[in-house]
Amino acid sequence: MGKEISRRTFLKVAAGAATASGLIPQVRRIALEPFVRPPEEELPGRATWFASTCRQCPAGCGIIVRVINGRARKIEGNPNHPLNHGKLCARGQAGLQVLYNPDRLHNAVRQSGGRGSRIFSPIPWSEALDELTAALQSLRDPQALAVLAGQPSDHLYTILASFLEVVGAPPAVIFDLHTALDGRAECASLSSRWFGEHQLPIYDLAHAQVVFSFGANLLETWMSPVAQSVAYGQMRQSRLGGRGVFVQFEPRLSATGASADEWIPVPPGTEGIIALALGRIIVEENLGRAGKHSDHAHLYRNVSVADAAQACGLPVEELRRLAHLFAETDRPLAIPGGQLTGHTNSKQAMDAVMALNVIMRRLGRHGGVFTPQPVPAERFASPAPTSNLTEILDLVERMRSGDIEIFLIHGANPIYELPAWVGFKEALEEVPLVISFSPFVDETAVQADLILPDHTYLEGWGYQVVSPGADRPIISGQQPVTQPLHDTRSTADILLSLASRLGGAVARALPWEDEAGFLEESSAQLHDNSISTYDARTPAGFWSLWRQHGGWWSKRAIKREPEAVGMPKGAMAVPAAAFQGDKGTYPFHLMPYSSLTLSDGRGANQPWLQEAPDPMTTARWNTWIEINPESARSLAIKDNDMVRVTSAYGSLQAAVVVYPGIRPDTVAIPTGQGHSDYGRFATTRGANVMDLLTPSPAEQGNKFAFCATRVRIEKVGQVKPLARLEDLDGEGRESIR
Amino acid sequence: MSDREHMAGDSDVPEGQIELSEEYRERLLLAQRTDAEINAAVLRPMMETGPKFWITVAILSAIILWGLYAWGYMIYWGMGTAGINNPVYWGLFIATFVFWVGISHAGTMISAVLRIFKADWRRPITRGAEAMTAFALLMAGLYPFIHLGRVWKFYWMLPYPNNRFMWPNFQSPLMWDMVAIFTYLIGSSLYLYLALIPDMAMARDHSVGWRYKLYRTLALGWRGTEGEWHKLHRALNIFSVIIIPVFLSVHSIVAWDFAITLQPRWHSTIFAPYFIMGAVYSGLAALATILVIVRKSMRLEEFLRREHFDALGKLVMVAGLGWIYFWFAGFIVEWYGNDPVTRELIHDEVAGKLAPLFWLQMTANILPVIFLAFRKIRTNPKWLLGFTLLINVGMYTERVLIVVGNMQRNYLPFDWGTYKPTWVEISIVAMTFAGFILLYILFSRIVPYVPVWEIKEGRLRYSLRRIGRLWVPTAAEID
Amino acid sequence: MAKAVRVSAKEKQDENRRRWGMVIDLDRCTGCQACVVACHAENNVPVVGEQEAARSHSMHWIRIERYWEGEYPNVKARFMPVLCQHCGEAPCEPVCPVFATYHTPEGLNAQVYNRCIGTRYCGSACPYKVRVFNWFRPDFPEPLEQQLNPDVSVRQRGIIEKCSFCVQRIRRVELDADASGREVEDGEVQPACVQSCPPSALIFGDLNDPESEASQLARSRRAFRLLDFLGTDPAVIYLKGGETNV
Amino acid sequence: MEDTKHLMGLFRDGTETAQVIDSLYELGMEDRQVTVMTGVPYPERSLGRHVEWLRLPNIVLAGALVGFFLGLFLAVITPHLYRLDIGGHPTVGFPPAAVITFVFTMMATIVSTFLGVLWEMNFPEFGPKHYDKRVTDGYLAVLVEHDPSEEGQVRKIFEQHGCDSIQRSERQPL
Repeated sequence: MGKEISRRTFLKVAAGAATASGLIPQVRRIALEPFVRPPEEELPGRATWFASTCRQCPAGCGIIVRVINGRARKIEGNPNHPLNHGKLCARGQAGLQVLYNPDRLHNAVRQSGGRGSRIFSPIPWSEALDELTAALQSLRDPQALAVLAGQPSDHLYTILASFLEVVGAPPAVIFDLHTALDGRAECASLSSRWFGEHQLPIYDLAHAQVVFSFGANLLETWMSPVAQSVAYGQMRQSRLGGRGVFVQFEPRLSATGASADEWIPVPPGTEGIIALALGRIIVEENLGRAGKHSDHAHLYRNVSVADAAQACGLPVEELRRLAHLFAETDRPLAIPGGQLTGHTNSKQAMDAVMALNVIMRRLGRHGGVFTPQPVPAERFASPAPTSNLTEILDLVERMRSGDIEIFLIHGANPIYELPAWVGFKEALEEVPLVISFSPFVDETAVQADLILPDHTYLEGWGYQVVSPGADRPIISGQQPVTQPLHDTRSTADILLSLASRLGGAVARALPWEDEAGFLEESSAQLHDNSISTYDARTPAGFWSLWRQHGGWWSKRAIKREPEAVGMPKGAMAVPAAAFQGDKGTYPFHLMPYSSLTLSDGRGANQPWLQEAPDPMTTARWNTWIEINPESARSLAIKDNDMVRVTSAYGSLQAAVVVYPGIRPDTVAIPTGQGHSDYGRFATTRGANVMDLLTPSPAEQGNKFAFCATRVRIEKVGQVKPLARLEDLDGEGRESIR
Repeated sequence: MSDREHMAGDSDVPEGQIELSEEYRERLLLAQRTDAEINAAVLRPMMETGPKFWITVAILSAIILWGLYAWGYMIYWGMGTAGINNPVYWGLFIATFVFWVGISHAGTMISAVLRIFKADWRRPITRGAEAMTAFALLMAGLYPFIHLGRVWKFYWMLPYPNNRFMWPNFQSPLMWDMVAIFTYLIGSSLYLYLALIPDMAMARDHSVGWRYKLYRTLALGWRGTEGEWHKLHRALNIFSVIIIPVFLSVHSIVAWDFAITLQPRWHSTIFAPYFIMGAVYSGLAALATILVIVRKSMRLEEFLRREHFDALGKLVMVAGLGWIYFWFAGFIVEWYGNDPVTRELIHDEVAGKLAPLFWLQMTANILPVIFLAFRKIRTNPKWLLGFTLLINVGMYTERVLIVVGNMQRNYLPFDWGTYKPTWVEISIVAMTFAGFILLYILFSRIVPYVPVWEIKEGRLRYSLRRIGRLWVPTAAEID
Repeated sequence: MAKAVRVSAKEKQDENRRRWGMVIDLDRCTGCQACVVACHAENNVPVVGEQEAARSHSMHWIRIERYWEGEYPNVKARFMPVLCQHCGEAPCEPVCPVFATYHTPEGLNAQVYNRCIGTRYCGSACPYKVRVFNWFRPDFPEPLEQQLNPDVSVRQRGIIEKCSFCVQRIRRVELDADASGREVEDGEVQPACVQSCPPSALIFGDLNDPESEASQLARSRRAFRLLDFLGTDPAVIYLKGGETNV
Repeated sequence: MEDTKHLMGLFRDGTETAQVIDSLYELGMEDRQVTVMTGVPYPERSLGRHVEWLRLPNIVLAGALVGFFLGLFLAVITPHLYRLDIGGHPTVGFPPAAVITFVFTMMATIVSTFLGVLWEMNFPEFGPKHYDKRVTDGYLAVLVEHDPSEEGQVRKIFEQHGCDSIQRSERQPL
């Protein structure tokens, strides 16, 4: 236990644990034991806590799970974990409802009525493995094997990558909507472009004095929201006094924007233009205490503040005020991300924002931008990348043209998550054998021949190299906290069994008996490491401490100063963002945004998350569309009116929320609802905003430009009272008329 | 006969030469009848039950059975099947409860207050009024049970200690409510019953079969000896004195249920008298409604006459003026105070979502007061029926506005609410209305609706006296 | 427990007695709903579904109120978590006919589920509208019932429930401290909402201990109490947003 | 009692009845020997009888006192048996105690009045009694309990005052 752990958190953990040491390592194999003959660590009625990792989003927060009588009862943040410091978000808390979800698959099934029939017949695991092995053996060309995974646990990715490499198949495509809406691929590309790093940059929010966030909803879903919220709390009210200022640039006031001191409602796609204008003013007026800006003057050579002011509809004076606010402080910080990356000009816009950090000399400084220190072991050095849209479109194309014979899908639900225009479902129909590893029957699993359900994360093993990390290298360890509820099997174990069945080079490349063996071996790579927060004499002891702590991390903060080796050399320019749909026919910009509770829809089967109100609209259990009061008035629509939202590609219906915090030319729809499959809590409610997205032409770069669609709104004449926590008669105001 | 002789003897009236104006003649109408004829006139409609009666009973029973089903449904599935929600924790149930408690107030008003003031016109209508009190209270008394989330634990409110010697909380206005309503129910039922004993004896003497057995039991062996009459009189006098503070306390306590909370517009000292005034207003109006209907359906025109409608109409009008006064006295203070929540509540009522209900309430409560000022309207049964029904629509609306209207708003606009009753609530409310009517019509077939002995007693006290050219009836102050 | 319950007025004035309270720093609150879900998980608060949620039958013990200020484009939204304020002079307590709610010596506004008969009078009397009623039987489709916290009872239909400041956690810490013969330390008791709150907007502690973090923050000049003018003496203290302490 | 007989006379007029009673007293009858039954309550003393002294007010008063103390017990004593702090209120407050005490006083008064008057009237009493059903049709019945020797005199008095019906009265079920 490091010094960072305050006495109280230690006591708290210790109080719940049966043994003297805080956390108990989960034993590798637990025989099914009846309650009256409890396993030796179990005392009836007494809680045991197990440390593991949250897998509700890719952030990798450490959790501790309260287990009583062999059943997980409560998930809390791991107080020792340097990423989330014992805190946990709503989605993390709801993990129990993934584990105990009544709509989980209880065993491996074959869709006996054919794909999409939803008629499943259970099959024994041996048969499933036989079939899979036979299919792989009969594969004429290993290139005909394709895998799509959604941010898998890093251990699974490593095993999967080795497996695919050794059988000669193309690497897995990694996609999920949650990280797509974060702009994770864009952020990674920015990092590698500027700093030559494949890891995401770290923004030291806690110590910044002025934070300008361009589109990143960093307190909701973006990257590592718990860590960012912890930092935000410190920025706001550090115990030493002093209060950071936070300005959010986005067309729709998000919950993050609501927490900001100022919300600048910029027109969609102009965030980068504003960043450039701010930089130009700073450089031109030589603002701030960071020295002369002449080094960077050339970047802003072609920037006209007046043009920018016009483009973003703000007076020049306002831009000057913002530039002064940003520059005339010791520790400003600019953060690009989120819906900024959903525009066609995202690359240039991200550059423009990052340039603000550079001209203010914020790289590697307290309250500035850092790059993470990699974990000092080979096994953990290359965490899973995120694929961009080109790779996905390529995969779809190969599927459509019949090049793919076996398609494996794990942890992703592309039929639901990908825009309808991608045509994933149609392409999937061309694949002869589709195997899903989803624990739930989701939209994609319904199109599979076999479903070989994985454990949920509370029943399975794994680890996650935290990225974007905190101030130090972290591996969040994942271990089973309870017996598997059903006859499910870890996908990593399936791959390992496949390898041994295939034999030869494959078996040699993947020699582990099971995933736990792989993990134990991996952990040994960090044994005797000098920066480790704990150490043990033997690798076995180290592995035990690993599980007890819930992973591995450095005992002290290691921050690396990024070198802006790849920053733009010449004058920067941000082109106007392109939008799909004629402005006359489709007068509104559509902003899909990641739901705080349901995220990209994976939370929709968890009733706690469905029932937790959206912080801004307080709506629950459904989809809505947010419209500026003025626009609503001109369309003669009121709260709860059903409207048809039509884009050039598709249309959907949703109830209206008249929303004071959105531009009059923009409407916003949260993701997450509109499931056709995915269990009783998720289905029959709302609509999927992804159905509306209109493809960007290829010449605009194959980006996932999710903010580039224009729509029109028509009243359909029905009223659908949304389950809002707030009473509409109160008009959302605290003071009464 | 005996009374005619009285008149003749005392006043020397030349037979056949009296020119009485209509209003005076009306009062002497019964003087023309013998006691036996009066008995027969009262008993006949009791015994006759035509198909209309049974159809009515069948319909009412059906409504009651449906209401019981709705109640069972609500108990089984939970209170959420009703429209009440957070923050409108009390809805139609409590509004109707207050309404029934209000209706119950006229019976005592008529029989106790008027008995004390020796207002002789009360005599034929006292029993109908007292029965109304008892049955309205029975219906009101159902609501605390209906309203309980765990009705199967209702007995935890009874004043007895639990196994840890913890008694109920007597600081809770609900405890006051419970004991006060129970007291009033006992008081009004016993009062009704005491005055019924001589008439039970009368009915006993004129009936056979099951009725004879029933009346004989209820008459308790009454013979009408002097001693019995004397004791009965004393008891009734004591009762009429005691029941008045009880009736004042019951509706005050109902008002305090609301007034002791911090809810704006409820938290008001005028609530208790305002509720009492409203109760008297709605109760008297309901009594007039019932009398008009009973008079017609039981052919009691001889007993329930224009003089009663006239007097009752005046009382209703006075109570209505009182209600308007108290309403205004509360309103002006609330309006002037301009507290934000109160302002919002007033706005919501006067011009907001509740405006239709509010203006219905005001119209239905004020319009009759104006019209009842005219004797022709007061004494016309049809008009009277219409206006008194309107008053009760208005008073019911008022209860709904007080309970629901206020609970929809509070200090935190985020937590305001909207209330819409469901079929469950409507069925249960309908059940109590049907239950009241059913009990009432069964009652009117089983006991003499008109208190015969009181009428006969009243006749004793009248005589004619000549004043100038006029012969006027005068009443003796005998006790 | 009986000992803790039977307390004379004199004992109550004992200065050493704890008064549990919560400080809510509105400047830190981001409206993220972590506390809401944590509370559902810890206290077995049922989920009612879309239809009933739309009828205001939802049962959150803590809710985050969102208030708008100004009009577009100068619009701001503020978050305010509202939970039972554990009033010192609680309007909900004296109105209960069966003593189902009372004030514990440690300043908690306790709700005795077993005693409640569901008059909902307390809910009507509460100016903060934080008392929630079990409108229906709680429904946990199998195997969701396995998520239930065994330390907290599952409530029957027809009774009132509300935030208890996670009394089961308070008791556990107190018992453990008693067992090892030490005092309960500041910050040792953390209700589920406080425990989860990512920006640490919620701080729990003994308001009668001048050294506790909560009581120190409660003395901040940013401090205010919700509807303080009603004189209910809440144990929840809010810190105004948008300002510093100094 | 076997040597007394009962004679009942039915009259139509109150004044005549009063005179009959006077005459009976002149005959030496005692108060308890004469019973008057009417269908209508005649004012006290109008028939020339003595007025009984009633215990009813005392019963009522006693009932009121019992109710008062019961109310006081519930409102003032019971909260001390299991003391709970509610809303900062004192364990016993005057206003709630006043309401409870008042209501219980009233309840007991009402009940004691009712029970008291039944007790005074000796009710319920369903045994056979001297009675004539015509009483409720307006007749005033005078029931005289007399020695067999006095029968003639009583009959004479009855007849003198226009008695409608004179009959030997036997106890009969009501």
